[in-house]
Amino acid sequence: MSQDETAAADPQRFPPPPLSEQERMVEAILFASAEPMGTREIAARLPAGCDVAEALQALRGRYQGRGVQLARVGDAWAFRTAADLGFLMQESVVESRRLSRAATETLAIIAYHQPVTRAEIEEIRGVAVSRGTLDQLIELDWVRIGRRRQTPGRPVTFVVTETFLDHFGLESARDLPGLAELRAAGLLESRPPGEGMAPGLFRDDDGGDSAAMAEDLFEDE
Amino acid sequence: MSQDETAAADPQRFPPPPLSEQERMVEAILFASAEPMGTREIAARLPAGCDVAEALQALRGRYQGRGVQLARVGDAWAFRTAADLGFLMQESVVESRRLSRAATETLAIIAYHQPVTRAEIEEIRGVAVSRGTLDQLIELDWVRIGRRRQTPGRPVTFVVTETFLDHFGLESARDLPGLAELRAAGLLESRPPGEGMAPGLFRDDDGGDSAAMAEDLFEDE
Amino acid sequence: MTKVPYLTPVPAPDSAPHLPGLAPQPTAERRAEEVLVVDVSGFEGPLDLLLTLSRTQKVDLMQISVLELADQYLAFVEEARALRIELAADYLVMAAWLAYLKSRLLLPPDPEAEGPSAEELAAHLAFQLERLNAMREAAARLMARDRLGQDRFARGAPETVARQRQVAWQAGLIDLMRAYARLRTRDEFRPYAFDRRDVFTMEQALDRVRGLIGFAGDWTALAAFLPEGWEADPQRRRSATAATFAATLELARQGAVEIAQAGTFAPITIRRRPQ
Repeated sequence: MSQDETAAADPQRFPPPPLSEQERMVEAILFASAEPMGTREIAARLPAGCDVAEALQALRGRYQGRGVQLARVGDAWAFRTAADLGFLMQESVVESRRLSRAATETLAIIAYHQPVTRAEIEEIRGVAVSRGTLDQLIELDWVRIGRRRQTPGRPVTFVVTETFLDHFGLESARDLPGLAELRAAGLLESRPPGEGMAPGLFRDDDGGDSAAMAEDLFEDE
Repeated sequence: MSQDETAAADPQRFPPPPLSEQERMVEAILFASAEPMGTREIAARLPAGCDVAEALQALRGRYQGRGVQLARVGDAWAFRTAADLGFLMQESVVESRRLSRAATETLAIIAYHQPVTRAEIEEIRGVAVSRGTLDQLIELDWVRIGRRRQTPGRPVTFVVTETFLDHFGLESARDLPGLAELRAAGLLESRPPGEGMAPGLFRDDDGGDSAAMAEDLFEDE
Repeated sequence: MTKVPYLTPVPAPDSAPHLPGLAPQPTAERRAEEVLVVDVSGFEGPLDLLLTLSRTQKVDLMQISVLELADQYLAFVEEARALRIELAADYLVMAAWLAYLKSRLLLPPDPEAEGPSAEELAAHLAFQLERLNAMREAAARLMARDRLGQDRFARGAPETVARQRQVAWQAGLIDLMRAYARLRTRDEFRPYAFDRRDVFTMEQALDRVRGLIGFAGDWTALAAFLPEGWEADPQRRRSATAATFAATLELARQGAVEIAQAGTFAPITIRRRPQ
């Protein structure tokens, strides 16, 4: 650990607090924040030499089965109430604008196929992405712009965000429900398993693109 | 307790959950509440027959010595960071303010056209860029000074920073969608809000210059 | 007969209820009422419609009969046409493609043919339907999860110790992109206003042509009626030509003039209608 080295190199420095104390500190920091906090962010608040990962592990165990749980959100952590107690908080429910069917489908396609281009979303849904769908998802901070695809035209890709993971209670995009089954069934590919080239069947503009789709999956994670 | 009476008076009612479950419930309710809550208020959320006072007592004991404490605030209860850990929370005071329109526009121009000189920003915005706007963006560490342009006067150029990319969830400034893409993805309103204009009025001049623009972008970097 | 689901003809929204005892309606009005509007808006494109139709087969999507599906779809489109319903172009494109696929599936395979076989095309269609269906189910599962703010809650009173004040300037990606788009398209969005000086209105043209037509007993080129001083500047010439032509059409409708043109793009000539 670089922190240990630093601590060793600097005899003036205080030794890090005991793990139980580190755990208390991480608990206090995460309790105070409504947003998930990254391990690096947490470490920056702690005295030098602390082992955030270990403290988090201990803390998570401590809250196992409690009314409040320590949840992992991508590379970040947050306390959230246990899902089975949601009925007690009915008064705090934030009335969210109901997403249209087009928006939920688009969101699912981005989550399961990410990084995905607009043309690929349209190919899967069989209709053009309507105005307002993508910007609604971006505004909710559930979707962001990923790397451009390295294919002709260099189209923009879309990926899901940490806020998305937090909202849907997912530790990472790999934990999407049914992801493994969908992949095994070949349904995250651009063409049926075993099919030779059926070029440009319903694809008019970016044939080459979709082949890259499956390979790219979650690459930038 | 009036709840006990009610429960007793109504033999049809379910028995209250075990105390450990009541404790979980109170924990979740207090965690999610924006305000300290009185016992009566808490009881109103719990299933009939719960003993709030006892659940609170048990919960308080559980948090004894932790980083977070169950604190009594007048007649009400709330979770609070342990007093000795207050120093960890000092940095968390952030007041968020929306960036001004001038700053947003200037930032957008720098992101899309970097490296860009001040004169170029002014040409695109059609108004002079105030010193304060650029200073603010530089202070935020969203913009920095790039290489001097090799043209007469050798003006300084402005570019966006890593911090900018981080904040806006971009992998690189090249991933920003061009005008044609913004429009195709429905991210660009075809008319300013509130102004009645035939839809698709400007659709046809879509391709030409905006496509070329996206291509040109960043080429001189 | 194939059952056609969801084809629900509804009368045009603004057609008034037919009240008994009133004078018979003019034919045009009656015909307008007969035009039916079909609620295909419930479908999100041909693929969605196909998916719905495929459900009537009550089999696993993997075992779907594409031939039967093509029949169902074509029947749907036929029905829509019989009811004089206008379907969006992409529905018709799909119909044409399915008709083609159907013929290929029924005919013996042509050994000379290049590209994917009919079976491959059918398999691809079945795959697309299955994939869309899978994404739809994934969306439903996603939405049914324990969601933040609905089933799981964040700390209701995040603690802020007001000692070190720090301002976080907020700006989202959408703000940034919109700001840029606003700047780059500012000219496009300028409210449409034109310079009246360079516009010759149809009323002006009508007045002018009415006044001059009395002299035009013989075929006279339309260009001769253009007002003076409007020929040089292209923009003014276009406006004057358009207005004058519109005015002559109006006068022809009133029976005051006749219009003739020898061929496509040939000069347009007009004359006073012989009494």
